[in-house]
Amino acid sequence: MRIDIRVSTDDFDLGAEWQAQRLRVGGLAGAMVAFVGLVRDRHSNDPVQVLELEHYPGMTENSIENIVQEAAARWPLLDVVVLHRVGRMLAADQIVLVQVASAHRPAAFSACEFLMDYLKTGAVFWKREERDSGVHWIESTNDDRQRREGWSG
Amino acid sequence: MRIDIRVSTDDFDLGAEWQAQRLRVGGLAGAMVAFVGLVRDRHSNDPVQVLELEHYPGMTENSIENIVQEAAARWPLLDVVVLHRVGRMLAADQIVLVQVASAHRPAAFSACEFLMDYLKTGAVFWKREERDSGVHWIESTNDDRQRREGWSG
Amino acid sequence: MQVRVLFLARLRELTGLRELKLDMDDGSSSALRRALEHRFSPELVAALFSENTRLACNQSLWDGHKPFAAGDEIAFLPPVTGG
Amino acid sequence: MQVRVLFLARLRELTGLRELKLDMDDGSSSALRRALEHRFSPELVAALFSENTRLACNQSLWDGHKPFAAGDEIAFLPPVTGG
Repeated sequence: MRIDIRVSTDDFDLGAEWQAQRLRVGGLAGAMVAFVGLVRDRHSNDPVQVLELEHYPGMTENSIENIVQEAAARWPLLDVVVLHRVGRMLAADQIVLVQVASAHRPAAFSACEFLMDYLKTGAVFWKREERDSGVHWIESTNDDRQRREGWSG
Repeated sequence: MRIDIRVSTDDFDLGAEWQAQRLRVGGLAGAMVAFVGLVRDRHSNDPVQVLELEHYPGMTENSIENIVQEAAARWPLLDVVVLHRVGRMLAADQIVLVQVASAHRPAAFSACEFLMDYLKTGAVFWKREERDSGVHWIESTNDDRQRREGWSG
Repeated sequence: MQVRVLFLARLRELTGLRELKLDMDDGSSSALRRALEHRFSPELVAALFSENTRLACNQSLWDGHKPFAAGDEIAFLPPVTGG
Repeated sequence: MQVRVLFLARLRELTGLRELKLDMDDGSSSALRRALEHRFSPELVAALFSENTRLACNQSLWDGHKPFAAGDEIAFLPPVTGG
């Protein structure tokens, strides 16, 4: 299995990532799933101006690697790409891409969703929103943690 | 909610579809999920040379429309694109794209997976594989039907 | 009354026909079956009416009861799969 | 012994520091806490050691037991969220 993890201030091009993964997996893959998380222009009804994402270089990449290895142990995956941006972002900007190729659809869907649930709760990032109401540090929600717990056992 | 359903012999460009959907949803969407189904080069261990997809013009589009409306009734979706190819395809070719945008990740994932499970079992298409072992018409599998039933009740 | 009958996918291969104009005594499914028996072997008609086949009338799934009408487009659909 | 201490995200804002060199009496977590108490107010130290904070040692989560060593990079991590 091929794993590609990148943390960067740069935006990404889903079309290019998709095409590259497709070429790598060739006729082995029956299913590709991509998730992109975007900056919403509001948090509940509180308009968001800026999202700032911080990481801990080294540890962050390792935390993602561990999450991907856990997915790979659960499902037969051919190729996984996780791109996560850091730095300053505005509404409608792309934050994260998780892109999974597998021979079959259920594995591709499950692994992609699993990876996102774990990234929300286990990857070493911090989010800071500048909103109309002021500056807020964001934590993973109860719903995020429940979704993560849904994968265990 | 915007719905775009296309059945065509032409290949599609995921990068372009993604970019167009992103522009349409702007800062409202926090999550976009895309699934692409591809022609695998084998069926179990039986090499596949050609996949031929047939539809029933009119009824096929209506069957997809019904499936998308059912998804829209279940989850708060912003934008749904379903592109399905028909005609002659080779290994590694793209067959289907389902692309969903929503404010939040759980709805986007669930709707995309639901749509694929229903397309596998309820959309009016027929698949014919030319393999080393001969020509085979494909039916939805027991697993496909069980996955579909998992959404009811 | 005359209807158009369509055979899709594997059923097209089986009948060797994509489409057929058919004269029926009345709008019942038994009249449809009788009309097809004039044209095809009993084995082929049995395959057309197997429990796996679904019928569509004017591009909607046929409910099994509604009478057919002159000019209807009746389609024989083998098991579907998309995606 | 001397270690490097990192404060991430909200804890960096709280301390006003990204990084700090710290002299510790020994490799225990209580020595770490004492060394920080020399530097920061009791409220701030309490915040650093709140139950929400996790510690990393050399970029791996600290298990709460392993002694720290001279030259270690100790990081205070507030609750994370990615994606």
